[in-house]
Amino acid sequence: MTRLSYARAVSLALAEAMEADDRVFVLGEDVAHGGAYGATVGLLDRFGPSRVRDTPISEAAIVGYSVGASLAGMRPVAEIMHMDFIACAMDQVVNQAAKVRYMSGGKASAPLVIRAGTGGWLSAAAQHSQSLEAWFTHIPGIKVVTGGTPADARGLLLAAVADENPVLVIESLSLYERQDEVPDAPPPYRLGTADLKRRGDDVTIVTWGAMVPRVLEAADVLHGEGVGADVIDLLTLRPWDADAVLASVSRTNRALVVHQAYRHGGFGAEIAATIAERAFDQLDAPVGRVGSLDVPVPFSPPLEEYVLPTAERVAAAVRAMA
Amino acid sequence: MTRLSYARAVSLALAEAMEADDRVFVLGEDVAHGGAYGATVGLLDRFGPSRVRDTPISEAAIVGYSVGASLAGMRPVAEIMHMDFIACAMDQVVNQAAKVRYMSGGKASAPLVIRAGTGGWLSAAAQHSQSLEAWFTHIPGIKVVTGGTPADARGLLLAAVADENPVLVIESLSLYERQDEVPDAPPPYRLGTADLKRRGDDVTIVTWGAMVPRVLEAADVLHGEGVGADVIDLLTLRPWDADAVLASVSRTNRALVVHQAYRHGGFGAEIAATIAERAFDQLDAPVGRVGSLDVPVPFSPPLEEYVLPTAERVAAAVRAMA
Amino acid sequence: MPATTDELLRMYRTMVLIRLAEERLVQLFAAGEMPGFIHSYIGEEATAVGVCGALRQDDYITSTHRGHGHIIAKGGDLGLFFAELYGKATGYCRGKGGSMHVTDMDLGILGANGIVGAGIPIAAGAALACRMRGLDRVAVAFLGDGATDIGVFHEALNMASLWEVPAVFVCENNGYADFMSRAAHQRIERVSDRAASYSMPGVTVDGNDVEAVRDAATEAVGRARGGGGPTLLECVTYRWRGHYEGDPQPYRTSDEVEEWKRRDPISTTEARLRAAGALDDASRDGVRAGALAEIDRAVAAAEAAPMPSPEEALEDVYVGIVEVGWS
Amino acid sequence: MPATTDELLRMYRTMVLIRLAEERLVQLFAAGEMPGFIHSYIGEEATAVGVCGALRQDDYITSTHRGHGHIIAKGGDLGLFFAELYGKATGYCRGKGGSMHVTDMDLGILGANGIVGAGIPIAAGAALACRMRGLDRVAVAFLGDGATDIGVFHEALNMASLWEVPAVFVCENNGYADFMSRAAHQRIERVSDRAASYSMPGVTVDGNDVEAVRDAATEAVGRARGGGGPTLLECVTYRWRGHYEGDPQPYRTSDEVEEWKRRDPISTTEARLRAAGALDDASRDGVRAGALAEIDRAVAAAEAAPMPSPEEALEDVYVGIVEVGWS
Ligand SMILES: Cc1ncc(C[n+]2csc(CCOP(=O)(O)OP(=O)(O)O)c2C)c(N)n1
Ligand SMILES: Cc1ncc(C[n+]2csc(CCOP(=O)(O)OP(=O)(O)O)c2C)c(N)n1
Ligand SMILES: [Mg+2]
Ligand SMILES: [Mg+2]
Repeated sequence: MTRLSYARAVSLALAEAMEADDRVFVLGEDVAHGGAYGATVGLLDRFGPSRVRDTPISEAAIVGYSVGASLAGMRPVAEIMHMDFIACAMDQVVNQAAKVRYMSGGKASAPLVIRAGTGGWLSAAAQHSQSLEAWFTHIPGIKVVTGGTPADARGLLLAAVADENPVLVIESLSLYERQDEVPDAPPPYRLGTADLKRRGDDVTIVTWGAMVPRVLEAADVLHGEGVGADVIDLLTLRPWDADAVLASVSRTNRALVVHQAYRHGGFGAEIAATIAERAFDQLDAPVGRVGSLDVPVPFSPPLEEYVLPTAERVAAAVRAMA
Repeated sequence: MTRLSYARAVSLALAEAMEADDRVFVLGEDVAHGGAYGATVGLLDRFGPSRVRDTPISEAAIVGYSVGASLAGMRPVAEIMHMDFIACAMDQVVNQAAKVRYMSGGKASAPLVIRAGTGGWLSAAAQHSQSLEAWFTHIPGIKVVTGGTPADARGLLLAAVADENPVLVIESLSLYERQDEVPDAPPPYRLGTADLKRRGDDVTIVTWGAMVPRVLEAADVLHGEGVGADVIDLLTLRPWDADAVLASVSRTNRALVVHQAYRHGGFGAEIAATIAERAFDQLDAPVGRVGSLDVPVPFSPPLEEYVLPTAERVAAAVRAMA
Repeated sequence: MPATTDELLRMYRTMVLIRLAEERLVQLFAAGEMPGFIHSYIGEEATAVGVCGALRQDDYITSTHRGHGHIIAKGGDLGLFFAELYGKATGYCRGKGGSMHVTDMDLGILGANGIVGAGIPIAAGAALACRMRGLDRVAVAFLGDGATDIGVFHEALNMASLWEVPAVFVCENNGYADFMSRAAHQRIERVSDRAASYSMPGVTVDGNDVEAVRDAATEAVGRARGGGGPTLLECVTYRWRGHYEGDPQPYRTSDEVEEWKRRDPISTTEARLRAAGALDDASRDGVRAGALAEIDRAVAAAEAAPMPSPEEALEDVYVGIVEVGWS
Repeated sequence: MPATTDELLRMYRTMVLIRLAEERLVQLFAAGEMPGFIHSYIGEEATAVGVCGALRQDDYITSTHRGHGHIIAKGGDLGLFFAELYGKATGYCRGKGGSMHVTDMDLGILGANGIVGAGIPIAAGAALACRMRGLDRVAVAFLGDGATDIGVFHEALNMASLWEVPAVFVCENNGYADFMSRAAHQRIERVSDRAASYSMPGVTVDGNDVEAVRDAATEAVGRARGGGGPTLLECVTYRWRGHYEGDPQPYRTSDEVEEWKRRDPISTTEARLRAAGALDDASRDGVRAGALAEIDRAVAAAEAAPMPSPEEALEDVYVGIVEVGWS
């Protein structure tokens, strides 16, 4: 075990992946300089400029080159500095990477990884704070993963690089400096498998990404109040582990979905609708959802703090279900 | 009343809007030539090249110019030929148009309209057949509307142009040739208000766009089987008329949401989750959802027919809820 | 190195094959046999054939919505091709792609594209991969004049020049983007002038002259293969038919079309071969008959082939996952 | 028409105001008073001031992430500006926008932008609107050298040339895009050479010479206003500080920075004014003291102003709708 920050866990995974497989290379704005948020520190020195490529400000081409390189035998790992900027590359992500295999009848595949720094609590306002996973969980052909701890960030990224499909890896910028234990040997992660982060019998809380530590905090508080929560960290959002969620709900009979993204139309809606449909007879209360308010993310800290979900609001939502 | 095709109803609305307000102009690929699917036929002759502007193949600039022109006092109506191509303009739609008002603290607003030809049943394969409304219903700051009949297409488009906010108008390409009655005088449409297209007491079917005629067909069949369906055409997807839906469900105690988009992570999930949450005690059965299968839209007709939802599948889903 | 007569003859044969295959497609489409859209390549054959004449089988291409010529010129299998356009299970893409998505990884055909311009960074990325893998392959992106207006064209060429990837960007300037003439969508004399924005060589060539195309492509491909970086190669040509089959074409005169038909790339080549004594009426008829026979076989096989069964729609989304269908 | 001494003096004052306001911001940021990111404009003052010196109040601009200089040069209110950067309720955007989104519709400031290049089509669209409305206003898009690599730059300029919109695209070439030197992100001698791709005039000027910028901008603005279409105007300058406050800048040498500091746009202007007898030590000190007093007032007011109440977050999403908050 070593204590590493989330950002350092990401660079560790990148180095491990590049070490293990010559075909892996990274590209993106400033990645050769360590990345705007430090996730690629040390890679240039270790792997050289051919495999650690700074790009112009050209998100569509960053992803487009990755598609082409993956079709031609490489394993690109592209960095999108803020997930909001992926809006500039949507065609390449959704209409190309996610569809090339299908459109070709299985002839081609594009094993590429896109890493996107995501989310708020940066006082960076509406164009630098969004969690847009719902755009991609809606799209067949791409996988979506996100870790809420350094260890998960590392394990998922390694699994994403090893996967034969395009994978979007969402990294929470607000967690980048957070330190935690990371095992020495990279443990195997299976995409599509959720992780039960905490066990409790009264409610199932399904969450991911930046909300994981906040939900665990809320679960602590609830525990003190005599309410036990299963905290399921989905880890993979597409395909998501419905079995794990439903198994838990069949025990707790209550469910809450929590994500940082706008609550309205967020991926939580899919999970809530699925639980409500498939666990219909088991539910003692409506499935709750906590996410950002239905407004763009504002700049000023008190506004942003109000708009984004907090541990307190998660706890309050659980209490309201009692 | 006049009988008009959906496409002709759209060009009628455009002409009415341009006639009523000098600030309204249209831009997009081939719009001066009547549009790739004929929705802007006649406008060039009537309003001239300054107000009917062919553009290069530049979706991001089409929307970006619309944002700028709307900020500076015009009322642009941009055409995106196939909704799939809006992927090329996502930044301008989502990070600019939808956010400029908020980021400016209410100082600026962008009253623009984006019309997007949408959906499958064209044998046009995975990049020309998607219904991507869920990308936009997730984003605060933009409105989203879609009509399933010529009359609604016209009324909604007029209301969209008159609205002070950016509005995405989704038009179903598979309905373009469909003819139906259109009233002579444009009736007032209020964005955010759903339309009860058919009344029945056994189940509430919530739908929109290309599925409206298909759902009505299913409702006919069900009626013959003794099952009465409320068919609610949402018309506006953002903000959506939850009150109308919940009022209906409180009467029918059963609900099904139907859309052409991929079922997984579609906007139907938001509606289903909302019903399941807010009508928890009233539901006699889980809220059902029918949408496209979780695969890209294939080219070959038997494949496409299998993947997209049909009237028959809607009827089957209702029967399964009994 | 100019083309030998043998090469020219080979290119001629391919052009004829494309032309006749396209003519057959047009007929089949008009007869309602083909689902979806068809964008005809007729009139532009010299570009695809000249460019592919400069390529090896292991070189890569990305094609466009108007891609049939590229596929055939790169060596595509006519049977798989027709079957795909019919939406048959035996087609190149098992019926999932259709006209706009033909893919053949064995021939380096990384797919056509329904999104204008989207294949440009994909080809460039493949070129980058070749360089990183130490392979001396090159990648060609075919693109239309209209595609040179879309953002990703600019991004891709800027990055290509920066990284000196072994790519050739072949712009088929056929004078129109949809219904818009070139003057209506860009104000620039030569498309190839845009190369200067990236300090990249920009070359314009008569896209109806298969030898000229082949020579210019050979130079650009050679430069790319040798590490000399990318080229923007503009081939000036013309599409004889509408943007899509069924396009009423009010936006141009039949005089203009006739004028270009007089510059038919196939007749031009035929004349040269005749002058060189490499073609006469009989051998010309033989070439056509051979092509027609191949097309007949392909069409017959395609017609006889089964449609995919609905559940096949559930495959090929992911490696390792089959989706759930309607129960 | 070259600038009069009076105009030069006015521009000098504005440059000094920008410099001192930015210096204050840097201090406040270092002291932890400012939320978010700050991208300093120090060293580039002549570009904003020279360009805005050629504009009328009713002309439009779109600004960038490095936009403070544009706002002040266009006449922005320093009090509203500082209050916004503090995230206060009294700020330009009620605390919702911050450093990257200052907007003042009365001054034609259509907003800054957190997305590189996104303001380019927005300015061009505003220019189109002016023309359609029969107003003789122009619109300026400020953009960095890095922004000339992103797709929408290309799309916007192509369309601008086609439609002859009254826009000026002002590229502030400060030698870097984030940590990447210009040679690392584009292979082209002058940014303005990219104008040729659109048959648009491309002009390069010393961006640290406020008179030269003002003259070139006057010409471009005059052309636009008179119906002569758009211009790409490159102003070559340099950012003295890091990409953002806190950037350790391993990617460049302090020699390089010092070299550029010797070409300080403010000192240059000062020297010219002194030579023209329009400035001496006393009046120079007066200019600085005046600017500092204005800044002091603005900062004091901003500090004293209230933070927005949380529920204000629910307003300004739509015209006519207030969102629902946490219950
Ligand atoms: C991003 C995008 N926008 C619009 C379209 C619709 N469209 C298909 S082909 C075409 C014209 C392409 O013109 P050009 O690149 O010159 O190719 P050509 O058809 O002339 O071969 C357009 C606008 C599209 N497929 N993709
Ligand atoms: C689309 C997009 N990609 C990346 C970024 C991150 N980013 C912010 S500023 C910047 C560099 C911009 O360089 P340039 O345009 O030269 O402006 P400068 O900072 O030098 O003034 C980058 C990459 C962004 N904001 N938007
Ligand atoms: Mg063309
Ligand atoms: Mg710069």
